Amino acid sequence: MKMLLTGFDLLLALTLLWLAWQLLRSTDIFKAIIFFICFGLLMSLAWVRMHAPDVALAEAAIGTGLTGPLFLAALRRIERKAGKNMMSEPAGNGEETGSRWKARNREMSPLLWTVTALTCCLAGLLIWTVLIIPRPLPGLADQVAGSLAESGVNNPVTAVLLNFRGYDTLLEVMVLLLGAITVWSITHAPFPPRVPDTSPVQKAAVRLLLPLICLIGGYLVWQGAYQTGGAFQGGAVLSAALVLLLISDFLWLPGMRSLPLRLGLTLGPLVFVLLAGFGILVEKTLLRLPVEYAGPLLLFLEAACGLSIGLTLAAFFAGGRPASDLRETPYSGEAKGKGPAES
Amino acid sequence: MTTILYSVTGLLLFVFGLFALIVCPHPLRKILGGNVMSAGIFLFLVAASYRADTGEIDAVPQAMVLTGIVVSVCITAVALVLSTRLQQAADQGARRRRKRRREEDAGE
Amino acid sequence: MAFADSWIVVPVFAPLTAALLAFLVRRASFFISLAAACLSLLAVAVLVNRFLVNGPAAYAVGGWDPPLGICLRTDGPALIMLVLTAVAGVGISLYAKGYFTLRIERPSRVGRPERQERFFWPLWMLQLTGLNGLYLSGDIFNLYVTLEVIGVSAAALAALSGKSASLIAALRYLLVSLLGSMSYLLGVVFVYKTYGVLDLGLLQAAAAPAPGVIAAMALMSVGLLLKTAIFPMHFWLPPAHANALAPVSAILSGLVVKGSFFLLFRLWFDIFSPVLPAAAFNLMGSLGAGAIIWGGVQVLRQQRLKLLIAYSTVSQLGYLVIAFPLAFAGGSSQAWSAVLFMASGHACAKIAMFMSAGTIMLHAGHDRIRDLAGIRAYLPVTAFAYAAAGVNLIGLPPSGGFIAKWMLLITALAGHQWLWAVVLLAGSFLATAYVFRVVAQLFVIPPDKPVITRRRAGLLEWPALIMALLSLLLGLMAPYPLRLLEAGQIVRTAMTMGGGP
Amino acid sequence: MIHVAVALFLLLTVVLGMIRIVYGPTVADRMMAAQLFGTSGLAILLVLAWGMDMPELIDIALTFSLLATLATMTFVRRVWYEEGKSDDS
Repeated sequence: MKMLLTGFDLLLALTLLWLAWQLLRSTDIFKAIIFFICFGLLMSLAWVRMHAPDVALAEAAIGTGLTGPLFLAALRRIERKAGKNMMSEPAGNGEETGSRWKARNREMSPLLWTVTALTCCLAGLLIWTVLIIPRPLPGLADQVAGSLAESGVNNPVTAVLLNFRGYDTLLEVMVLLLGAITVWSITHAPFPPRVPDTSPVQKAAVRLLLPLICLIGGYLVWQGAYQTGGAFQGGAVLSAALVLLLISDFLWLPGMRSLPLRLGLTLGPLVFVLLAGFGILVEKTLLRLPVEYAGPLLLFLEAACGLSIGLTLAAFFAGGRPASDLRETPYSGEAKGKGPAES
Repeated sequence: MTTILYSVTGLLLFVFGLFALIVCPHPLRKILGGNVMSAGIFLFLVAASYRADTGEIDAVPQAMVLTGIVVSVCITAVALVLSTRLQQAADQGARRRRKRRREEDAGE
Repeated sequence: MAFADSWIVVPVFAPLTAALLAFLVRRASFFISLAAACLSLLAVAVLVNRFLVNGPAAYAVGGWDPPLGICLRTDGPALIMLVLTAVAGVGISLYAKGYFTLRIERPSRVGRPERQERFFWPLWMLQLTGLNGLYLSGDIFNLYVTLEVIGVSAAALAALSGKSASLIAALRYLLVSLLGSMSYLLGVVFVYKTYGVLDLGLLQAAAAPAPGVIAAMALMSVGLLLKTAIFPMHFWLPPAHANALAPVSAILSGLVVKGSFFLLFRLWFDIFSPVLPAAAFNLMGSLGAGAIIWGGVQVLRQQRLKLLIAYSTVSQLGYLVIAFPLAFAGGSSQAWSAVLFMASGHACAKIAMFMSAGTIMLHAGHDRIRDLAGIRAYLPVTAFAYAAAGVNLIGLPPSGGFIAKWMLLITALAGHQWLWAVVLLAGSFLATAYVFRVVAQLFVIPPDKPVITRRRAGLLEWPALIMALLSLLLGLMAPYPLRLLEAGQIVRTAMTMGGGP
Repeated sequence: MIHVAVALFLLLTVVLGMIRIVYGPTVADRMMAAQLFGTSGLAILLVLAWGMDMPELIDIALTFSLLATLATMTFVRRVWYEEGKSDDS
C-alpha cells in the first residue's frame, strides 16, 4: 500500500516535471499549450494527493478549464499569419513564423549559458534549504479549527477565505475586476463573423450543456459553505457557460450593451464593500459579521461574487470591451466582418 | 517523504518557469512560464504545510493558494490580451507600410 | 473598538469604492475620483492626528486578531508615505483632468482621448487602493495581494496610451512585475514554513536566525528590487515610464516604485534586521552606488525629455538603497529618516517633472530637448516648476533632497564610510549636469522660433508647481515628518503584538 | 490497496498517451490525446474518491468533464475551424 502510493506520487511528480520541461522546450507553441492543459490536469491530481480538494477543484475549473481555452484563443489571434502551416506538422521550427517574435538561433550563447547555470544554482540552493528546514510547524490549523464555529460556515477553507481573511479576498476580487477593466481598456472584443456558421451539432451541444453547467456552477457556489466549492470555483464553472456562448458566435453577442455588463462585473465587489461597511455600522469593525447571521450573509456574498467572477472570467475570454462600448459599433467600419481599426 | 517529494517538485517547477520567463522570446511561452512558476510555488506552499503522519490540514495555505490561482489567471489574461493587441498593432503597421509601398510604386 | 478607529480603513476603501463607481458611472468618474482622493487626504490627516496623540494603532480586520486574521497598522514611516500618496493623489487627479480635457479638445484621433480618460480613472483609483493598502497592511500575504493590485494596475496604466511602444513596454512591465511578485511570494512561503505566522508584528517578535530565513529574505528582496527597478534590474523602467501618458508617468515614477521600495525597507529594518549579515547590507549599498553612477551617466545621454526624466528616476532610486549600509553601520535612525525624506522629496519632484514634461509635450507636440529652447516665454509656470523640482534632485537647500543627502553624508562621514560619501557627492554632480542641461534649454530665449500656441491650462500648470514647491519646501517642514518618525521609533523598540478590539 | 494499484495503472496509461502529443503529427491528434488524458484523469479521480473516501472528488471529476468541452470547442472553433476560411485580416 505504502509503496504503491509512493510509486504513484513519484510517477506523478516525474510526469509533472517532464511535462513542464516539454511545455517550455517544445518548438511548437500549440503543442506547448496542449502540454499545459495536461499539466493542469496532473496538478489537480497532485492537489488531491495533498488533501486539498478545494484547490484541486479551483485548478480543474480555473487553472485548466479556463486558462487552456484562453491560451488557445490567444494563440489563434497572435499566430494568424502562421496559421497556414498549423494543420500539418510545422517544418523545423514553426514556432515563430510570421509573428513578430522571430526564432532566435538555437545555439547556446554565453548569456544563455550563464542564465542556465544561475537557475541550476538557484534550484540547488532552494532544494538544499528545504531539506535542512526542520519539520513543518503546525501553522495556523489550530486557530482555524478553534474559530470555525463563529465563522458561519463549515468548510475551513471557505471560512478562512471569506471570514478570517476576508480582506485578502476582497482585494483579490478587486484584482479580478482590475483585470477586466484592463482588458477592456486595451482593446475591443474581436467581432464575430456577420453570418456565423455555427454547425447544428455545436448548437445542440451548447443547448444541452448550458443549463447543466449553470446548475453545477450554482451548486458549487452553494456547496462552498459545507464542503469543497465556493465562489471562485462556482464562478469559474458559470463562466464556462458564457464562454460556450461566446465560442458559438451568437448574433446578439456583438450588440451587447456595456452598462449591464459593467453592473454584473461590479456586483460582487460592491456587495463585498457594502458588507464591509455594514460591519463598521453594526459591529464597529470592518468586515466583521454578526455571528448569528454570518452563514446567510456569507452565502449571499458568495452568490454575488460567483456571478461577478463568472462574468469576469468570461470577459477575459472575450478579450476586450464589448463592441457597443463608447460609441463603437460592430459593422460600421470596414467591410467583411472586420472591426473598425483601433488606434 | 511525500512532503519532501512534492516540495522539491514545486521548487523545480518554479525554476523551470523562471528559466522560460527569462529566456524564451515568444510572449505566449513567457506567460506559460509564469503559470508554471506560480503552480510550482503553490505546490510547494501546500506541500510544505501538509503533514502526512497526522493528516492534519492547514486551511490557511489552501486559501492562499486559491487567492494565488485567481490572481495568476487574471495576470495571464491581461498579458494574453496585451500580446494580442501588440500583434494587431504590428500587423496594422505592416499593412500600412505595404500599402504605402504599393502607392509609391504606382506613383512611379 | 470604537467607531473612530475605523478611520484607518478609509485610505483603502475610499479609492476602492471610487474605482467601482467610476467604472459604473463614467460621466461622473472625475468627480468621484477627486472626492475619493480628498477623502483619503482627510482620513490620513485624522490618522496622523490620532497617531500623535495615541501612538501607533493596530486594527484587526473582521475582528480576527493575528495570527488568524489580518491587521492594519499605522506607524511613522507608513504615515509619511500615506501623507505623500494622499497629497500626490489629489494633485495628480487635478492634473489628469486638465490633461485629458486639453487632449479631448484637440483630438489626434476621434474618441481615443475620451476612451483613455474613462479607463484612466478606475485604474488610477485602484492603483491608489493598492498603494494605501500596502502602506497600511501588516500581513505578508496581504502585502503580496496589494503588490499584485499595484503591479497590474500600473501595467494597465502604462498601456493606456495605446501606442506600439507603450504596449511593448507595458507587456514587459507586467511580466517583470509578475516575476517580482512570484519571487516575493516564494519568499513568503519560506517565511511561513519557518515561523508558521504571516503577521509582521509576530514575525518581528519571532525573528531569529533559522535556515529558511536567508533564502526567504533573498527571494523577497530580489523580487522587490526588481519591482523597484534598482540597478541592474532597472531595464524595464525607462521605456514603460517614458512612453506612458503624462499623468501616468507621474504616477509610475513618483508613487508606484516607492510602494515596493517601502515594503523592502520595512522587511529589512523592521522585521529581519537581526538575522541579516552585514555583507547583505553592503551588497545593497553597492547596488545603490551602481544605480547612482550608471543611471546618472545614462541620463546625460538622453535626447528626449521624458526618457531623461525616467532615467533620472533610475539614478535617484539608488540613493534609497545606498542608505541601507549606512543605517546598518550607523545604527542611528538618521539614515532611515533620510530614506523617507528622499522617497517623499523625489516623489514630489518627479511628479512635478513629468507633469511639466507632459504640459510641454502637449503644447510643443514633441519632447526633443534640442528644440525646446525658450519654452519659458510661453509656459513660465511650467518651466519654473521643472526648475524647482530639479533643485530637489540636485539636493540644494532647502529642498527635501538636500536634507536627505545631508543626513546620509553625515552618517557616512561619521561611520568613516568614505566610499559611499564619494558616491553620494558624485551623484549630486551628475544630477546638477542633467538638470541644468534641460533648465538651460528651457530658459534660453531663441531669436526666431515658431511660436507655440498657449492655451488655457491652469489645471496643467498649477498642480505641477505645487508639487514642485512641496518638494522644494520639504526641507523647511522637516521637523514635522521627523516628529512622526521619532514617535514611531519609541514604539518600534517596544511594539506590542495584536492590539485587536 | 486495489484502488491505488488501479490509479497507478491509469496514470501509466496517461504517460503512455503522451506519445501522441509528442509525435503529433497533426494538431488534431494532439488535441484528441489531451482529451483522452482528461478522461483517464477523471477515472483516476473517481477511483481515488472511492478509495480514499473523499466524495468531494466526484465534484472535481464532474467539473473536469464539463469543462473539457470548453477546450475542445475552443480548439474546433478558433484553431481548427477558421483554418479553412480565407484569412486576410
